[in-house]
Amino acid sequence: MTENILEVNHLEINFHTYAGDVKAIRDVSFHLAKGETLAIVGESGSGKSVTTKSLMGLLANNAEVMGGEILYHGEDLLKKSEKQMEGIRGKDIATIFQDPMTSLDPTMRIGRQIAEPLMKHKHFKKEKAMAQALEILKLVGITDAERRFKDYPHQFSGGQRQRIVIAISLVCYPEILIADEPTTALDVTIQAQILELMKELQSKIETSIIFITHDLGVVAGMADRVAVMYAGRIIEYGTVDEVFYNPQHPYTWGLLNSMPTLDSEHLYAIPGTPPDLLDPPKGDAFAARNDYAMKIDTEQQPPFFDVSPTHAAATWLLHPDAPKVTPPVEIQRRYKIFSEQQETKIKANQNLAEG
Amino acid sequence: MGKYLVKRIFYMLLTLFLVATITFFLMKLMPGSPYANQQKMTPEQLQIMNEQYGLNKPVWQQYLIYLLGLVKGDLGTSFQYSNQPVSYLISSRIGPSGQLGLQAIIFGLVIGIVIGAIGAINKNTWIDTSSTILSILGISIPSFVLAVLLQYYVGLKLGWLPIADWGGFSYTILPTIALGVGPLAETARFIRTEMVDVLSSDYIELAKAKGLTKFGVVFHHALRNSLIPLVTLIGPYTVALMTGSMVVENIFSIPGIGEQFVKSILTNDFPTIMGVTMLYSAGLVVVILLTDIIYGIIDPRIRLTGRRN
Amino acid sequence: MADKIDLPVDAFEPLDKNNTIDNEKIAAPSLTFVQDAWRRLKKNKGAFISLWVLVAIFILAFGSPILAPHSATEQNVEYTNLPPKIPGVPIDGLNGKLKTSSGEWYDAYKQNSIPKDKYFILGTDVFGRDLLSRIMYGTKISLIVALVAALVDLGVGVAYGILSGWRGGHVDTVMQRIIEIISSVPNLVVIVLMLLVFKPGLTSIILAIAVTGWTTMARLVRAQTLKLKDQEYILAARTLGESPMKIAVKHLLPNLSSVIIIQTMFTIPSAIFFEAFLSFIGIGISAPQASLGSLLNDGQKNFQFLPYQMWYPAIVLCIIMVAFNLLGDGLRDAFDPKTKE
Amino acid sequence: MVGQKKNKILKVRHLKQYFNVGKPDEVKAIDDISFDIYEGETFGLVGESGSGKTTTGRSIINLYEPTDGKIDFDGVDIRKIKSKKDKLQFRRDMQMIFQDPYASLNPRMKVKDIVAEGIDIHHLAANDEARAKRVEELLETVGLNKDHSSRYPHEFSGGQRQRIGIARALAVEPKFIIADEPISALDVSIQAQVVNLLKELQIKNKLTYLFIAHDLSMVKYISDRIGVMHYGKLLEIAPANEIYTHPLHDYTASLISAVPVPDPEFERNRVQVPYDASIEADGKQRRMVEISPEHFVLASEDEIAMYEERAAKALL
Amino acid sequence: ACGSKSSSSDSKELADKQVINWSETAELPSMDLSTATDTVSFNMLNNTNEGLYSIGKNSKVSNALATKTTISKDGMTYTFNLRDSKWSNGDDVTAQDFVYSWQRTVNPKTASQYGYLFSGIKNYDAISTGKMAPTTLGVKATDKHTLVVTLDKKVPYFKLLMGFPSFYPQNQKSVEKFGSKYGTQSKYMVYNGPFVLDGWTGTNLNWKLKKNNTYWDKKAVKLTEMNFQVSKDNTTSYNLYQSKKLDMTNLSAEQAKTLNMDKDYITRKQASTFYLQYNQKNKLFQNKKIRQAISLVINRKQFVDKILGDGSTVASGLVSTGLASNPKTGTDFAKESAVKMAASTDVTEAKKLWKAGLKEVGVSKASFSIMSEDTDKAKKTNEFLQNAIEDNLDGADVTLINIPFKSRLARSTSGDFDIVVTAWGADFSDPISFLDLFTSDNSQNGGKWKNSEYDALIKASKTTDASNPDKRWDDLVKAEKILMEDQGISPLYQMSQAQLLRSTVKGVIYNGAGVNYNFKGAYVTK
Ligand SMILES: Nc1ncnc2c1ncn2[C@@H]1O[C@H](COP(=O)(O)OP(=O)(O)OP(=O)(O)O)[C@@H](O)[C@H]1O
Ligand SMILES: Nc1ncnc2c1ncn2[C@@H]1O[C@H](COP(=O)(O)OP(=O)(O)OP(=O)(O)O)[C@@H](O)[C@H]1O
Ligand SMILES: [Mg+2]
Ligand SMILES: [Mg+2]
Repeated sequence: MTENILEVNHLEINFHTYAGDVKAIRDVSFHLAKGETLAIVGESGSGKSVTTKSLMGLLANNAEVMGGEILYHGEDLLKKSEKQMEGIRGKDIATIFQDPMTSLDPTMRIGRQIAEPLMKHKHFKKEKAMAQALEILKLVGITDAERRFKDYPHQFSGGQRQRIVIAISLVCYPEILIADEPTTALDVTIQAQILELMKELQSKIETSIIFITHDLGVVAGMADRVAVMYAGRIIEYGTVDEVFYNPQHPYTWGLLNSMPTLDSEHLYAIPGTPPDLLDPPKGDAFAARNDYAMKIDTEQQPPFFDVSPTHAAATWLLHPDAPKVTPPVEIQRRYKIFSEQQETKIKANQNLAEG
Repeated sequence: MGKYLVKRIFYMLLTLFLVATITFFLMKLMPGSPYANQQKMTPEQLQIMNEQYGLNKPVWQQYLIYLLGLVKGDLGTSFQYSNQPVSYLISSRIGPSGQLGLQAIIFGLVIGIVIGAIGAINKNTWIDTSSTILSILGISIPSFVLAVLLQYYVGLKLGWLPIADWGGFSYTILPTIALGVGPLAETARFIRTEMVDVLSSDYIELAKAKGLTKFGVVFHHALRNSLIPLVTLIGPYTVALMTGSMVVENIFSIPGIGEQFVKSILTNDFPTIMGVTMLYSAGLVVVILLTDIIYGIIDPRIRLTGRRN
Repeated sequence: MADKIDLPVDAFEPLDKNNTIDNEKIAAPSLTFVQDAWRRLKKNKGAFISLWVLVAIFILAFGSPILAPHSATEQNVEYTNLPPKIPGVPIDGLNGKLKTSSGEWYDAYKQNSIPKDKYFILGTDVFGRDLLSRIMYGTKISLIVALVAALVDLGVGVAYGILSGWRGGHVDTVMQRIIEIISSVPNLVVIVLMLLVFKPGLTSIILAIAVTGWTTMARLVRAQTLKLKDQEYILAARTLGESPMKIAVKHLLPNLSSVIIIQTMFTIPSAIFFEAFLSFIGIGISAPQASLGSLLNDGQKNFQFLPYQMWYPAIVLCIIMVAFNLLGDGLRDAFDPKTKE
Repeated sequence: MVGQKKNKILKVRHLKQYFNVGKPDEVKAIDDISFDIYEGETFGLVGESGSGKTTTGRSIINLYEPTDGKIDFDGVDIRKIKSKKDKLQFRRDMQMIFQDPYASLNPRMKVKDIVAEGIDIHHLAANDEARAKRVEELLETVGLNKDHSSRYPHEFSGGQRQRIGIARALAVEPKFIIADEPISALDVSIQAQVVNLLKELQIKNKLTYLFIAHDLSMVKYISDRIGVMHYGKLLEIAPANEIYTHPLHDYTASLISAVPVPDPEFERNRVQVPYDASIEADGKQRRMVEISPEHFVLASEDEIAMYEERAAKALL
Repeated sequence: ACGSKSSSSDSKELADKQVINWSETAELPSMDLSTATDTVSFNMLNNTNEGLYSIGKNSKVSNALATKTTISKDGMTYTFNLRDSKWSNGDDVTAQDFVYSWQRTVNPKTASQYGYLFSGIKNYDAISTGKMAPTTLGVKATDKHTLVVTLDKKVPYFKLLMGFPSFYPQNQKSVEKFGSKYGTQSKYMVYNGPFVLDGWTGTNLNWKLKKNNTYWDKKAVKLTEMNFQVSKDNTTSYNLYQSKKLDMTNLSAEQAKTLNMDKDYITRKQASTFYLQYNQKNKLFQNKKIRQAISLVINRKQFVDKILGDGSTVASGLVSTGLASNPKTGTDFAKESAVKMAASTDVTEAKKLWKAGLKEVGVSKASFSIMSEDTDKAKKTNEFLQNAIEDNLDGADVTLINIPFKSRLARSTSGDFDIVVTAWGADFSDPISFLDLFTSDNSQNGGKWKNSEYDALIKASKTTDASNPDKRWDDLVKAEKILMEDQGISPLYQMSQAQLLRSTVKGVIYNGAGVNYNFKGAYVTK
């Protein structure tokens, strides 16, 4: 693989609240390579946003980084001053937020909002910044961009607004784009357009994307690699094919299984609710909801077991001593696809070798 | 827009008419005559006076006469100042009150916004706490106490500024402060609350994510959005301040309208009471309309026709 | 790497499903809404201290008949205008000494040949009444004015606001116009009329404040009601067939409570203030009763000669104001479910 | 499932719901829609945000006064229900589950009082004990336990709250439930819980659902028939499978093509069908036409042939 | 008698700048002498205009525009010879100006509030009720310099009245020229007095008196300018005084108490008496013993010294001291008419009377209210009275009512009170301006105290004894004694205004009754 422009190692973040410390991020590590899209999935409250906010250095006041490092081109972002971070934000690392309806300043013309990062980071004169902003606005597919350049956010539809937000984030051609549920608030049709647009722009601008969502369908379409989060931890990661066709963690199984398919008569539902991060459970946080839970799950946190060089999952089921379990039907179906894929790949390799 | 304005103006006039009516009849409840020397006049003389001033007519007739005058822009003559038309009394007195009120509101707004913003930015730190306490103290000291203290210490003891009287700008400073501390404190508190909200909104997060400095974020994004709700508050406040404060005018010997108004109430000077009330109400309804219009201008989300909540 | 870990033999026994932790269980203790708010309030030091300060002030004020060192109304012309004297405190200003206009301190107690063992902690007023007792008494009156005014204000303002917001449409328009008109009539006019038509005194002042004071509350409650009435839980109640009256009581009121409480917290000091203003123009509380406002007004006139007569009521008023405001702020945060910290 | 003889529990005819009529900001939230719902079925209503789904639901349950049109429930025009008793009965028969699990529960009420509100209104419990017991039963039905009854809504997760909302609706033993996007605010892993619960309840309590959603995959899973809304109009109504496999209207096709599928292979090959909404505003008269059995499309006279052709092609 | 230090001036060297900065407590509302109502207006009118006489120290009447006065034998016709003098617009001041002025004032259309002072001048009563034309008023200009005034009935204090601004001349040309604006600003006014008014816009708080160069006696005027500054707050004006922005400031009671040792401290005794009026409609107050008991528990000395402390003095009766003196002996009216019992303190006696009184009325407890205005002084008075009564008289329960002046007035006139604390100030230095109050039919007699003998005496003083100063004096003294002996009212105190007056300011003439100040002869020493 190409070089990693971002590496997060053993990140731990707590929030101090009146009820106690919320252990929102518990030992999270991942990396991001140039040009790739890493999707982080997980249910609400699993710590996806906190992780990404920590990359931007924009954690809430009551947050405390308890440990770990965030290496951007080998430099620890956590050690940078506020001033230095200001230079990185919006220029090298940019974000798109979930809700386009609230992400734009309602009282500022959108042209100005797009041009702001240019004026700040590239020290462009206003006219030049505006000209470039207009270019990018056209790029994200706002029709009649010249005329609408001076409009206010409320004059745009949700999809258009999200395009504007994307324009803002891309205007400085950042190396890393963090998209925190960029389409959750949008209709499926518009969502599809936006996702298409992002993919298109990514190939043009060559940014790496961290894509956060809880919609597995979206992940399937966007990601190169996937990390699954649960209760403040990453519990499985791998390439998109590995996670979708060869999932190992029971939580991943549950997620994939609870999506309706064409012919499913009964939907699987993960029982129960996620744990309270004020007092996370001792063992595997998923144990309580896990149909395949074992005694050890309640006592000890599972380490990562490598499945392939790019794929690992933190579940005791992968322990060599663990009993073999039969995953749900849907997962078995996926396994089948995976093995077919592997076969064709091997065949292709063989062909290659032979040819 | 045109239709809307017409409708609004109609409502304004209706409000003014009702205010005029209510005040008029309320005043008829006030015991005693408006004559300064009533005590020494015989009943016959009082009778003659009432006849002269039309005060012995049936109330509804007096009311119609008053309305007619009002339509013609005639507010009658003051009883405190014989022969002085109320319109003259008001116009000659409103200047200082208006100036002071305006200065006070500007002073209050500017400082209040700064203090409030500083508090919000440093939420839940000692800076926030001290700015809160400062602003609460501001609304906790009655203006007459503050005025007396300012006059004594700054005016007399330190001799920095005139003690009282109405002259150049230097004469306005102490009364402005005495008058402006209230709005200052309220602005500060209001801005703080509002800005705390705004600062936690997504677009501020996005502005931060653009790499803007703290100052840039606050100045370009947070401030304007926090100010919008203040507009509604400021309108009526300005009217109240500009129509004079008896306390401050008394203490600093300012020829303003507020003090006249209180006096007119206490001396049954009906035309002046009515005049000032109408001035105040007119100011208020106009300002409410203006704030609605301004609101639409500074907040692009609100069209004139739209309602705000 | 993981393989090296030593694990107990039975580690991989499947968990008995019946033994698993009840995953729908809520760990936190069951707190009522009020308890939760109380907990948050306690975290806010300023508000919490203010609460206790207010409790103390209430006790002192309403207990003044018992707790006050002297009678608040009994005159003693021998003891007029004595400065504060606290035995054993040798600070000028607290030891019975007064400053002349030329700046020298003299012993006012000695000059008036007051018996050695007679002293007044906060001094006396022009009738020789103990200022401390007067302040306690005045605080009580001010608080009564404020509380009763706030209560009336609550009753009218809340009901009016709910009705206006709930009914909406023309009813709302008309009701809002009425509010506009009421606030367009300078309230001094109304108040003077009240004082003239009714018997002057506490009742009139309270009434007068109540007549004009409720509009803010009504506005706030209306705005909030407008917001709430489209909330889905209100719609749910409607789909269940709940009557509007019940909806108001069961759904609107509890959810308006924070707005109401907070506004009340701000109504109280403004009522106290307004009474003080009335005292300033001479139509406040009637003698020999005192309120903080009237004490302050008396003291203000004497400020250059007998500064203590202004400072002490002013300090008490400030403390009450600051406390109510801080508590109001604190309550706002405590009642806002969004506040997590 | 769809049978001809089935009883139409709800008939909506030419329903119009405009807001701010006569004002500059007039909104035609629903503009002349007609459809039927059969007893015991689940009718899915999909469409993009703002297309008028919620408004339809609320008009049916009589939260709004319709601008025009007729709504028959159980053979009675709901606008003609006058007597207090009948009104109450209507309120029992038809219930609603709301979209936002956070906004639909009164934050200041305990769960047991929320659930029991309907019981109290309709006097369905003889005494406090019976009431408590009924609440416990209901909570159990939706998979919560009785400890939860003395808690406040903010202590629950979204899925749990949604289940409380369902319990509240069930408390009055309705026949017909309008579920207004009951799952779109929920997490994926929780959505399934709620959907399953709704399905179970339908069988157990013989319920009819109007199920509103914008997530086509979930709608398809739960619904028997589906209606597609756009800009306040119903564009297409068909059995769930049919609409999924053979959409007739371009909008429906576009909508379906946009649904993301958790399958990377599929996603890699996905082509989105574009849709040009301007044809809806071409001013042509359109009505619901039954192109194939049970499959209706909003079509103008000249479009019918085209749709019939499409339907025929699909059959092949 | 005024106790003013300024009057006991020893002629020092004049200062270079003859300017005084004077403090006023209220605006100047009008310079139209026909409609003016307040002291500020009258003070300004008195110093910018002149009538037949001027009132000097101790209300001494001296010729001003009049050079000679002839009174007919029956005392009903006055003929005045006028001197040559000019208006500030250059016109001559003529007898016709008086005629015009007086007719204008008594014309009901003018709505003068001081018109009643003309009562006694021929036809006034009929004119004021519109039954006769103003031109029929008993005043004529027989030539440019001769003014003849005819009376209906004798007016013993007629000369004093002629020193009051209401009887000054007005320049018809100007009045008509300025129309409704006449007297509303300094520029809409003409003057014939020692000063002219300058810089008054009608509603402002600063104005000046400037020496009038067309004044006939301008030699006697030493001041070039006098600045007036309205400050309604005594603290403010005291601060201004301290910073030398003012040469005079009125003191509040508290200020007075602290500053009474100051070398600039003076008190201005006013012809104004505060007294308790009892409502005779109340059974309780029909009883003389009760009235007496109440009066006897009031320690007036303590009150004026300790509570008021502004130089106010104990009032021994209704008529204020220094107002009039016995034409023969020169004894002050107040002293001569004093009834000791009526204004002294004797708690034991009071208790006795109270008990007896209650018994006579047939009650054991008495609750009643004391009504007064809402000023500081009034409130203090009330508080003091309440304390004195409740402390000393068993079973007395006093409630206090403090209401704005206008309401108090309305209620006292309509008799809606138990006890009211009232003040009365004299317009001119004659006891009758007080004693008239308690005739049975006087509208101010809201308490309805009645005494036929009293009525008869007052009537006699106006009719049969009008031209006999001694007899008239006796009538009035007797009347007051009757009132006091019956405790028809209980006098409290005579008001004084404490002031600080810069010691360099001399020659300001002050009178407690009528117009207070005359600045004509004022000057500033070094
Ligand atoms: N400012 C804060 N104070 C306290 N707790 C916080 C704060 N911000 C986040 N948390 C907690 O941290 C945890 C992770 O939150 P995060 O926002 O990262 O979740 P998420 O995975 O992004 O969920 P969602 O899909 O809802 O956006 C949650 O339990 C949340 O309650
Ligand atoms: N009370 C109302 N007043 C004015 N306009 C309204 C009102 N309620 C709904 N609308 C408008 O009617 C249209 C349809 O709204 P509706 O809520 O029915 O859409 P929806 O399909 O449920 O959308 P979503 O998926 O966002 O819930 C929208 O444009 C909306 O703004
Ligand atoms: Mg998130
Ligand atoms: Mg909806």
